[in-house]
Amino acid sequence: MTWMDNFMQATVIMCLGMGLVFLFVASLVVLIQISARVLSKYIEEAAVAAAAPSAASGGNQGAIVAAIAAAMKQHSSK
Amino acid sequence: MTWMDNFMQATVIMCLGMGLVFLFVASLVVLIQISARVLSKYIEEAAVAAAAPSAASGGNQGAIVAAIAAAMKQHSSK
Amino acid sequence: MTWMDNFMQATVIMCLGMGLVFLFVASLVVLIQISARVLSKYIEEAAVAAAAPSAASGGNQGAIVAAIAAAMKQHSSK
Amino acid sequence: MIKKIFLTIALGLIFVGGLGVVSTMAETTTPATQVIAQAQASVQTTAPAATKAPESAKASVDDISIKTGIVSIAAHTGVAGFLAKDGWKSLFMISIGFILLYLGVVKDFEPMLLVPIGFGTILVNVPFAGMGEAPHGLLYMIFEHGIRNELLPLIVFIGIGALSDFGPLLANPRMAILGAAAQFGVFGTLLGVMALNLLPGFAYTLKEACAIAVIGGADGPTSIYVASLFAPHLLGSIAVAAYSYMALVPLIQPPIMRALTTEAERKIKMKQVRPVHPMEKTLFPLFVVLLCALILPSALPLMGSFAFGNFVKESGCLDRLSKTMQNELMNLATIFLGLGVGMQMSADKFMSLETMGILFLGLVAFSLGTAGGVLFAKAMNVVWPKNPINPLIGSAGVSAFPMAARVSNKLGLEADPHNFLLMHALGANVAGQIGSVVAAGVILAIFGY
Amino acid sequence: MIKKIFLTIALGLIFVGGLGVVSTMAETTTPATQVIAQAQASVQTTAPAATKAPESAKASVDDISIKTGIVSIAAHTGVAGFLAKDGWKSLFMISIGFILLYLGVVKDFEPMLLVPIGFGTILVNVPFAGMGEAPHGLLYMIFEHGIRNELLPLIVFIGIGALSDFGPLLANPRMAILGAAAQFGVFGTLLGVMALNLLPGFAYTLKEACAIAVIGGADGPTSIYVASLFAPHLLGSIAVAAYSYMALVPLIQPPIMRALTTEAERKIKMKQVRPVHPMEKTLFPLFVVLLCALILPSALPLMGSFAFGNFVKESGCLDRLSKTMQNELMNLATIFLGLGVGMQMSADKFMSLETMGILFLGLVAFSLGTAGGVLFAKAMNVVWPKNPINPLIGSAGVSAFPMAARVSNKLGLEADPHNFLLMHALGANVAGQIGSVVAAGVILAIFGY
Amino acid sequence: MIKKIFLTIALGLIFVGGLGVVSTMAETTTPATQVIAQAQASVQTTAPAATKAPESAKASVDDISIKTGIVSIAAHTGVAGFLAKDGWKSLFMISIGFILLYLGVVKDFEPMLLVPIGFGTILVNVPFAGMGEAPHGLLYMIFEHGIRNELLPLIVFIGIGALSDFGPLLANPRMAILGAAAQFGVFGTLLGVMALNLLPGFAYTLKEACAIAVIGGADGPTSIYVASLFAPHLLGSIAVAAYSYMALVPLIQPPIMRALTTEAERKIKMKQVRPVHPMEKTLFPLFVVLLCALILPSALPLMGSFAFGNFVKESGCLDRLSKTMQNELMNLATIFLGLGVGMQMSADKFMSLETMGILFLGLVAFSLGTAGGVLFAKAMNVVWPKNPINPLIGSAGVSAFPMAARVSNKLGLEADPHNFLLMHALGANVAGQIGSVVAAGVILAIFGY
Ligand code: NA
Ligand code: NA
Ligand code: NA
Repeated sequence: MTWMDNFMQATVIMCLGMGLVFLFVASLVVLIQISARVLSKYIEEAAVAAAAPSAASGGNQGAIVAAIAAAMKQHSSK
Repeated sequence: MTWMDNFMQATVIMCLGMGLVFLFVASLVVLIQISARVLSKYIEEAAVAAAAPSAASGGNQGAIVAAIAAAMKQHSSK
Repeated sequence: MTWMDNFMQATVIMCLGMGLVFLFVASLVVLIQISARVLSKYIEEAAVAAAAPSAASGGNQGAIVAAIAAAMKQHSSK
Repeated sequence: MIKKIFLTIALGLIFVGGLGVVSTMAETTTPATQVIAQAQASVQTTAPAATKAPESAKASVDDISIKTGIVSIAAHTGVAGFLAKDGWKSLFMISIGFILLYLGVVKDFEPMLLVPIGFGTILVNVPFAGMGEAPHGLLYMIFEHGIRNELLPLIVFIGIGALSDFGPLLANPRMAILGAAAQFGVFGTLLGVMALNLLPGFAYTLKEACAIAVIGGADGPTSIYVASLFAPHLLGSIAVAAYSYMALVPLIQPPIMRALTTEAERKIKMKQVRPVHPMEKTLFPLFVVLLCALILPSALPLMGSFAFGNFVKESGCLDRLSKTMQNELMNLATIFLGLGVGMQMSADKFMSLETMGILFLGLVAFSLGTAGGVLFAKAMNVVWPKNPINPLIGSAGVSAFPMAARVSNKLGLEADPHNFLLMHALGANVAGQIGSVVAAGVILAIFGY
Repeated sequence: MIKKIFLTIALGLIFVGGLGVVSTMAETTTPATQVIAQAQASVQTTAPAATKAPESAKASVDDISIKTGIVSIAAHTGVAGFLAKDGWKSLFMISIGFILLYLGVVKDFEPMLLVPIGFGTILVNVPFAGMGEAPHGLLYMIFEHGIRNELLPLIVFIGIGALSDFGPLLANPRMAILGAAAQFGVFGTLLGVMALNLLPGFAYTLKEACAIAVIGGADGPTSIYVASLFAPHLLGSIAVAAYSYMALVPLIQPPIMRALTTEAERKIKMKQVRPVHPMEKTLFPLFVVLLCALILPSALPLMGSFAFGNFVKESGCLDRLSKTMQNELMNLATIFLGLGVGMQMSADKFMSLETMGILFLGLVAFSLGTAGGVLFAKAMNVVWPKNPINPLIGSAGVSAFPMAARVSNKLGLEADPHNFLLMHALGANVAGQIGSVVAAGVILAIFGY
Repeated sequence: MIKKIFLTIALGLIFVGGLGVVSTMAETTTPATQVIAQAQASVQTTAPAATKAPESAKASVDDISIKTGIVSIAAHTGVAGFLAKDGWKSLFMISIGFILLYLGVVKDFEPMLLVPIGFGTILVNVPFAGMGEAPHGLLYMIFEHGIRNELLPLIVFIGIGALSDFGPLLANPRMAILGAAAQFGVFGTLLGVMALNLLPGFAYTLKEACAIAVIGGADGPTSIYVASLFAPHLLGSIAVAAYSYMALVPLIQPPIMRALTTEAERKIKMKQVRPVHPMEKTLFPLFVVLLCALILPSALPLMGSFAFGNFVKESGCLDRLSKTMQNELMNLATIFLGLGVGMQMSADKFMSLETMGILFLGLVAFSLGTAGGVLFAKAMNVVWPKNPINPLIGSAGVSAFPMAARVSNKLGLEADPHNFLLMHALGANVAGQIGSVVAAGVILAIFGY
């Protein structure tokens, strides 16, 4: 197999690879969005619950805020 | 081997099995009771200790009471 | 192989063994002392830090004192 | 809501599987799947669904072009696999896997086991993924080195031993007899299997019958242990039945218990249990081992592992080891045990009338065990009328720790709100655990293991 | 200071190694090493460095005298081994091991992996210690039963799954596309390998090229998995390159990111992420498995293990298993994975131009991945100008969780101190983890695995 | 009281064993055991005690009747096995197992090891249980895949490394010499074995002698490692002797120490130890590995594992791995190591004059090590009279961490209530751990391993 053959094959693999990666990830995004729509009623409730001051349910909204705060702190302390 | 043969064998296994299970468990009960008698002096002490208000030794009497209490709570909350 | 042969061999193994064990451990001591000398500046600092009343850095000086204290306590309680 | 999504996935998969059946039956290829079909021609569509690409594909990378590359990849997608002959079976099994996840997570059916089994079922049935294939498929390795040699069930038993407390049994040794009586769930089922064999289509061998009957012991690792020796091809169905019905005990037992007892019997109060010295707990696992060694050595692998864990726990001076057994050892073994059982959930093993039979017989086994325990308690009351036993406790003898004991307590409280049966029922419960190991041991002994 | 000592040891070893080269080249023996050399005559100095004593030595204990004993032991010291032919290579590799320990502990380069790899490297290269030899060398056993069968990378993946949080991705699904774009680090590198093959001395095969390219996925276990299948002899170099460059992400990425973006682009603020329901997190790993089963079964061993860990974590009812996966399972697998990789760091495999090439190509791969992500984000802004993406987030698509996301956030804050990109970058980051598994799966699929 | 029950069980078993001897000697069968004896006729009573039922039994399930079933089960009970020829030996070994449990739990003799070994001993000796049999007996699998390949001792060594603190040794490096001197316990015992060979009935080979001598290193895993290579058939006795005498150090050492020292010597106060920088602790395991690689590669498997654990602990940035090594890895390996050692405690291996010899020689080894350390400290005081060493510290050089160091401290306090020797003794103690690995390495090197 000449170098050129190998190079062509590498190019083919690259095209197939990038294509399939995009296909996979795009399908995943579609699935996420469909499930989000199906679950939207619940999500809104969760958002309302998270917006409430008590936030006792430990939803991941609080986690996001905490993550950002932690990230800020880490950054500033560096 | 006919079905009848198989059925007979299953019956035999059942008889042997139930017999041996009872034999085993009965022997175990006898062993438990012998050891309980041998240890009775200590057990009485333990019972006295458990009856005392301090109950600092963490005997399993306390655990039994706790288990019952927990069971009641669980039941009522269902 | 006669018993005498075996005994001689055991003696040889003993001599080689004790020799090599001492050689190994002595080399290790030398290495420890070289590294201690190289690190001496830092060690003095550590000693000073440990001597200071705060001892906040959790150096192993404190650990040594604690170990001795623990050992004393254990001994006296036996 | 999550239930709907789960079920939608599962039903969707079954539906697509159904389409697959139709398409393979019609032996036609629609234009849309033409390219795929061409590629499949070289992929030998007659091969079992969950196979890797043939060796030839591995070698011929000489001439990848965009077109052949797409064709080759397309031919090895799961979609192609599912559309191939028998591919719908894989799809069906994958949907079974999703149902197991649903039962575990949403319905809380023993999720510790059903989630790993469900995931294993999904993974092993994906075509071309090769996760169940020798020599290096992950599930294959787990099954081969963890289950076929009976290692993981025994290790789980060490962990269960380290988690068990025999205090309630020692406080009330008479209860142990009920743990023996409930083993009628095992041996009665044996006759049930024979009865089922009278129906056309069912022809379980005696060994298979025994492996199925052990479901009546209501003890997962014991069922897996016996099945891996007697009927490895039924391992998946047996494990799923055993764990599912254990989770269903609160539904299965009450009607049987109510039907077999009178209101007066359910109100029987039992006398206080005796106090137990810690030393008794330490000695108990040694008694069990000794007895097992003397009269039933076939049960020793299971019983010895169990007693080892319990002795380490009760010895009082091995907290390090005891905690490791209760947590890391137990959890690691459970994860791999579940995945390995999933390995046996392949279409050719699971999709058969036998599996239906096992699911039915498992229900029979739990019911017979419950009835056996209750009726024997009643019989004891006839023979020894003073100091009677509340027959509701009998049902706890099937083990299924601690659900069965809670069921007894709950029905007792229904009859009389001041009658707490829990401690007595727990005694029968842990005795049932020992009883089912003994029952399994007898079966192993009879067949010369 | 500790740095000096570390480097002194390493350089000292390299120096002694150099002496060894000179002495073997000169083929002369100095008087001081005469006795040793005599002994070596019987030890076949031509044997590979890291070999045990020959069988003959084991048998002939008949006639140990002090003299022959000293000679025999001296002939099997490491000193003698290092002075033997090719012994300097072992010494060189041992110093590489010390450098890895130094990078891990002092420079904080992924110490969880580099310390076990470094120790493995040291141990496997000591002559006459036999730690890498069949059948009972510790490192040999770990490699053979943990890595050659791809077991440990998959178990580490279960652990990573149980540690991953896909919340940021679900909150911002568009970010997933950047995790795909960054896989140009993998496939672009494939062309880079081919370009390097034009230089004399480099002749990577296509499979080797693919194994190297996967370094661009910035995911250690994936690299090890593919390398163990495609190029086991390069496993050591590939693993070291992958983990080292992951640790170097904060140095490699910023210059590329600054060069490819304008000040205005770096100031782009992104809209708030949407709230995510816990149910979505539970379903996400199932979607991943389903998609992987449908369109890329070759990626299933990695993706399925990953999803299994993540599902157990997000199921919400399996805390026991989830904690075991995150801690014990993950840590145990990491220890042994590192030691086993060290096993492949032997002189004959590592000391070659190929390793230099891999170190260079690894850097290329990380750079291409970074550039791919950033440029694709810019392209998306051209195509969909409203609701633009800050291209700094693109670089987080390489995965290297969570360093790459922190780098994006840091550069964003430099441009605008009120612009927090972390959550968005984390979304691209976890998408990159999935992306690299998909990329690896495509490569496996093309070669028919 | 618990002591009485334990001993009653053990003595009871020995008694029944004795009856067995009598009955087999008399070659008569009492009427009561007639049925059993008939069944045994087909079970080949001449087979070794711990064997499963013959294959023929497995096949012939065709014709189970109640009578043949009872006969067959009765023939495979432990009772029948114990009454068969050589069955009393199994019973004797089981009582040894109970004695080990008693020593571990009640007498607190290293229960972490003696309890698993004791349980292993009991389980492996039950007739017809097959727990020690190839290919799937639990103990067989543990031994074959964990001990014969030396895996578990090395993993335990990683854990011990992660638990060790070399601070006291670094604070006082001179103490290390005492850790070398105490290895006279190993090499002196070698001569002791030869002396014992002069008695009729004893004929240990040189390799066996070496495996026994390593008991003097007072280090369990080292003993098991060498024994598994040199004399697997003695592994059980050697492990039991090593762990038992380690637990007995507080009884064995004081009389020897008192006999060899004067009151004045025991009152010697030692100067304060120097401070130690954390960096020194980090570098120490690397020095050990380096030295081992240079002058004694045969010790590297043990020493490298040990140093790996210690380096991970002292690196300061690997807490996750360090805790896993100290807890889960260590505990899991200990459980299986103990069970696997028990596997070698079968009647034919343990019930011999050799075992008696090993128990005696183990005591000799500990005594010689103690004496060696004390006398060498006195010798050092003669050679370097200023800055003298309290010879009580010498005995701590046998390792047996930390009991031996506590003994030194205790005797020091007896002589002078203000003289704390603990830190110095701990230095000698951890040096003794290294010393015994070196001693084992020399022995391996001489035999060409
Ligand atoms: Na049961
Ligand atoms: Na990636
Ligand atoms: Na020692």
